[in-house]
Amino acid sequence: MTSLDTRLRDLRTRRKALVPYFIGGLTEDWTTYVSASILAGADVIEVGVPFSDPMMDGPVIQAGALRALGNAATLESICHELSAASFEVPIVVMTYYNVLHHFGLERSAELLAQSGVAGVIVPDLAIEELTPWRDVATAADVSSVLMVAPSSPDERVRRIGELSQGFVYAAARMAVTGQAADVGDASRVVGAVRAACDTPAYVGIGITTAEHAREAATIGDGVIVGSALVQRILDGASAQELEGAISTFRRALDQASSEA
Amino acid sequence: MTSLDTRLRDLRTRRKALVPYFIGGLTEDWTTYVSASILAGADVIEVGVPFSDPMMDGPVIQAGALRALGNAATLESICHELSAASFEVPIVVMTYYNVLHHFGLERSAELLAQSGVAGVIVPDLAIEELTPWRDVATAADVSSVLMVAPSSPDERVRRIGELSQGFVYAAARMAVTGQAADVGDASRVVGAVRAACDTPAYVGIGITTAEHAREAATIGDGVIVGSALVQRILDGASAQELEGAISTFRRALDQASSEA
Amino acid sequence: MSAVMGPPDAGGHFGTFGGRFVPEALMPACLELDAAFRDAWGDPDFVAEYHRTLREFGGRPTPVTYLGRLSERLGISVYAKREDLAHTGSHKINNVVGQALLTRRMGKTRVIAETGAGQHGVATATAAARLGLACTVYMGEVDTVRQALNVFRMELLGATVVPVTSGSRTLKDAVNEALREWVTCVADTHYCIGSVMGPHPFPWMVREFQSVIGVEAANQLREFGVTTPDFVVACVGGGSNAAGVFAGFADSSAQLIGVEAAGGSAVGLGMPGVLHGMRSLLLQDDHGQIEEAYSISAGLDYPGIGPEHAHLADLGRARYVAVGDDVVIEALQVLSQLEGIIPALETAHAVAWLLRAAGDEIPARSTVLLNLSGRGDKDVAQVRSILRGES
Amino acid sequence: MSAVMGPPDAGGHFGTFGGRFVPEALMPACLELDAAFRDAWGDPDFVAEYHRTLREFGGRPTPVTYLGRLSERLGISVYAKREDLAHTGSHKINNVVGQALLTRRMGKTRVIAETGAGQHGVATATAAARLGLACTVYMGEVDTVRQALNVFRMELLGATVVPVTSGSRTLKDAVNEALREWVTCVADTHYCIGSVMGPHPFPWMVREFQSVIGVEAANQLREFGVTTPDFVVACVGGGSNAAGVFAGFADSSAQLIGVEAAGGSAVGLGMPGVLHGMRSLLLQDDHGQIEEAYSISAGLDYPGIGPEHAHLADLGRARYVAVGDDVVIEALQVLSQLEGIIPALETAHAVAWLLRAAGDEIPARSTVLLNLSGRGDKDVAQVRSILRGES
Ligand SMILES: Cc1ncc(COP(=O)(O)O)c(C=O)c1O
Ligand SMILES: Cc1ncc(COP(=O)(O)O)c(C=O)c1O
Repeated sequence: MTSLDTRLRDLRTRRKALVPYFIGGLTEDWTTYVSASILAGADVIEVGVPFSDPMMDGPVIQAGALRALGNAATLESICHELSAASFEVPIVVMTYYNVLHHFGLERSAELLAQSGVAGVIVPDLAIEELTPWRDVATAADVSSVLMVAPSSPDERVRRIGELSQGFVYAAARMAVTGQAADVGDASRVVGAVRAACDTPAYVGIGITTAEHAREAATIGDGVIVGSALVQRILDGASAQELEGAISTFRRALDQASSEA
Repeated sequence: MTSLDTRLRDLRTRRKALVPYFIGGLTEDWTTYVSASILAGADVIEVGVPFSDPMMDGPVIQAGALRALGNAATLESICHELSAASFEVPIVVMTYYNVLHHFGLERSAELLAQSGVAGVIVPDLAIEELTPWRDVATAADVSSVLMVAPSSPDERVRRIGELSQGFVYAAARMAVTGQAADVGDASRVVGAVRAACDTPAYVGIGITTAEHAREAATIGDGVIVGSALVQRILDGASAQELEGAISTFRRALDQASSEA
Repeated sequence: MSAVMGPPDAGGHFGTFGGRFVPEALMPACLELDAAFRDAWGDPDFVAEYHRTLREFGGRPTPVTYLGRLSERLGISVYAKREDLAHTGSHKINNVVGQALLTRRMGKTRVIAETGAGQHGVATATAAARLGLACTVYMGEVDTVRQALNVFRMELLGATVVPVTSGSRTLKDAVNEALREWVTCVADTHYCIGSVMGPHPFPWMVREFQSVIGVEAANQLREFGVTTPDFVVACVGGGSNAAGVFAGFADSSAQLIGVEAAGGSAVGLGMPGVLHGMRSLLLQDDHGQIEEAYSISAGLDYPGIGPEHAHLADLGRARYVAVGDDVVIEALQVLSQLEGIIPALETAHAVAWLLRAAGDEIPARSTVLLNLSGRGDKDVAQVRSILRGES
Repeated sequence: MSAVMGPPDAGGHFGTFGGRFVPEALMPACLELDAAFRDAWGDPDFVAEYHRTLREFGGRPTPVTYLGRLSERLGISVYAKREDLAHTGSHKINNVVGQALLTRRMGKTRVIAETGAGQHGVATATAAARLGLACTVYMGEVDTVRQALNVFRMELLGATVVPVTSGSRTLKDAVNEALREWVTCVADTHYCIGSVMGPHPFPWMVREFQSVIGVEAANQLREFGVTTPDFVVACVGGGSNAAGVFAGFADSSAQLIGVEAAGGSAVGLGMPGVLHGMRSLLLQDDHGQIEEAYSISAGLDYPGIGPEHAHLADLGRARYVAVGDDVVIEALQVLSQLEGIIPALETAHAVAWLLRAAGDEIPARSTVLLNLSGRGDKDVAQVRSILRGES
């Protein structure tokens, strides 16, 4: 059991987890958006460390990553800012494997741990190539959060369930990050995760509106909202406006909890 | 013996033959140039009947032929004009085989004969394909004037000499019609003709100046001047100016005669 | 040796066509070439070197491809002889390799050639580079502008390209100019003519060098279980690819079909005449002046046809049909999309006839050999302009 | 089966390189593909159909040509494996034919592909047309403009070309986009990758499909009396033509030389990293961000190299060298003028190294096999602009 495992199992007993996604370094004051979202009821923060070639991301997050890279955002600079901000909710970093590989796996795990990062999602790291990273990360008490996709057969879901720490990222559809018109295959994917393990299952990929979030929350243990928020920031929303948006998502999730 | 044979053998006893070349239909008054040249001492007139694809002609005569075709010159129109003009010196038509072939060989021979044409030069008709035309032409007393080239081996020269009527066209160089800076291989070619037959040998291809003409006339029995005259007409020379030019050539040839 | 497509008579005649209509200055060269070709073609060493060069350098044998999807669409069985896969992208290489080897054998050190769109010029420059011969290519000035990339290609290969400014400044005039130039340099220079045209021995020699197409194809079809195709179809400009493939089937029961461009249909619209050293069928006006051909495809833009084709038409042994520019582009698209082969515009004429004739002149379930004479890379820019309505 | 270039481990690793670094969503497809390829490649019927298609449609075997005049100039013996004569003009067809047949065998009806200059896109569209598969090609927007004619070529072949507007809008981003799209359509669509790159089984599978080059060449060289060449030289973009030819000689004493573009030299300038599903050598900045490659030749404009090459470099079994844009144009001219073969700009890199190394790194009288990966027709306009100082 990692710290993240413990915290999120505890969270599950209380409410549906709201996980907004931010791109580290997208704006100079990006951590104020994080703080605002925590104020508005975010339970876990996913922080993207930008990579030049974000294979699992759609146009919105691609554009955001490019802007952040233009602002000279790096793994170190983002960790530095996270460290300084010292948020009280768990921080889960999302980045591509080359960023960690290049910095060094052990060095990365240590840096992330020291910066208060509880877990890491590496979308281009499926279980086949996971071990080296998961081993050093686990040693530093940094969780490896893994994805299950609609295409994952039951046997893979079982193995992913065994290996995923903190939560399982249940991809609602066969698509990269972006905005969609429904919750896709969330129900089937979460069902498979539930059948395979007891780890909390959070629904992500394409969750755009509060209504989707509510529906996804009736299915899973939490909801990840990415592009819909990044788009707002790219469009110039203030931290206060973002806080309002998060509050809306919060209410939708709480409604789902009360329905359950 | 054709009429042309007789006339030119007779001419040989008197002087070097001057053969200016004119393009039929080049200007509306082209026959006045012919008349002027006869006044100035031309012995034989070569009249080009234009063809779209004059393979044996250089740029000057090509340009002239194109202009004549633009003036709607045809075998018939040119014959008609020759007929009307009824020049006293022998007329030798120069044209490509397709013009005769298209009009019909017998029809062509008859038309030419009726128009007072004494001979025809068909530069793309070597001895190998000559017979059908030579037979019908001879029947109409139209001579077939053949060419000998610097590349012709002795055995060919012998056969050409046997077949050529009126005169043998001794090509001074391996080239198409045009203007050149010397008399080229005239001496060798005429020598070969003389060794092969008793037909008069006229030197042509590239004879540009009176001085060349004089030199060529010391070698052969006559001189053919084409591009140098056509160029003058294309440049807008009057019939009178042309008469002057021909006179110069005439004097050069007479000088050669007196030297011989 | 084929009985129907045997050698011409000693004077180079195929029936009443062919012959040698050239200035005396060129006759010795034509005679020398005739003797040299006869000698070489009877010399197993030369023949072996010709085949070896085509194999090791030219990419022969080219395959025969069964065009399954086109066949299904048309209700007939279509096999394609893939000259598009030969080096430089068409059958032209077969001929120039033969002539370049012969040039060397004759002790000459230079070749000249005419070219229209540039395909034969590129092929000649290629063979010349390979054999270390100097090379000059005559090309109508109009064509040097239209086909500027092919001019550059020839220059890359070390050839000199001379723009021809006489006459209509296109292919026909390039031939005239090459002949005129040949007169001046015939001692050390061979004129490498690009199709089954010109004075004897060219039409015969070029056909012999191209007959490798038909001979190969006949053997290859047998591997597909086809003893004799019902039809053999080829496009016809001068007629070299058609002559080459016909040669393999002239003595069989196959119907031989040559497809001309409607605007350059020497058989359909021409009359007997004499041009470029040969007696053949030619487009000409009432006075025997040669008319310009017009076709969307530069390689078919020739007002004549090889004399042996005129003879085969006379005999009724081959049939010549014509298709218009309008259906050619569509045929190019159909072959590209169904079979993954973008044909040359020239070749697309043969395809267009197939599309029109299948189920009609070509009875259902017939077996057809299509000579895929060249690839369309050279034509892609033009086709794009046309489809966009830019030209 | 080669010992040095054998199959990777079960996870697709060549030493420390290779592997499968893809989103979970794609893992099942990669596993399915691995199983399908293993099954197919062990099935004599599939292998026979692959070879038959390459023979009857793709123009194989391509010849080996002895480059006599170049050899004389350089004082070494150079043989060229003529992939320029394969259908669509390069070795790319070998791979796409294999993958297209595999697509059909897997019951999928559509392929997607990335392309840079358009060569792989054209090849994929070609194989798809031939087999009746739907085809979508992703191409950086910048490249769609630079290579507009290849876009049209793909469209002629019935493919849809999607301009990619993300990132640097070139090849690297086209791969990203193809992978992103593959996630959405993996059930009925195969991603037909264009080189020995990407997640396992692609690098292995593509090498296997390309190894026909080396296997053929080894046999053909023996016909020239060459048992083992001293050097085997190929240009390297992703590395598929090099892997294909190396596969025929990996267990011999031949020195294997991969020639990269100086501005895209993943071995010379890169570091280990993970991109496009594989661990390999990559151009990257101090923070692991991938850097753009730059080369005169679009086909070498890739910041990585296939993982097996990284491994061969590690082992010291192959050596990777780089040549700059400046000498590439000259090499293209030399080969054109001496041998009558205009090579692709990619291929000209390998030629440029020969010109530099002959008599030095390549001792006099050595025997060299040059993989002539493609023809230069696609590059002629660019070369002309460069030589005229226009770009
Ligand atoms: C591909 C192709 N096919 C056909 C032709 C026409 O020539 P021929 O009729 O001599 O085969 C050409 C001429 O350029 C050509 O390039
Ligand atoms: C002719 C040619 N050679 C080489 C390459 C480079 O690819 P690879 O390294 O995979 O052979 C390309 C790519 O487009 C190509 O077109």
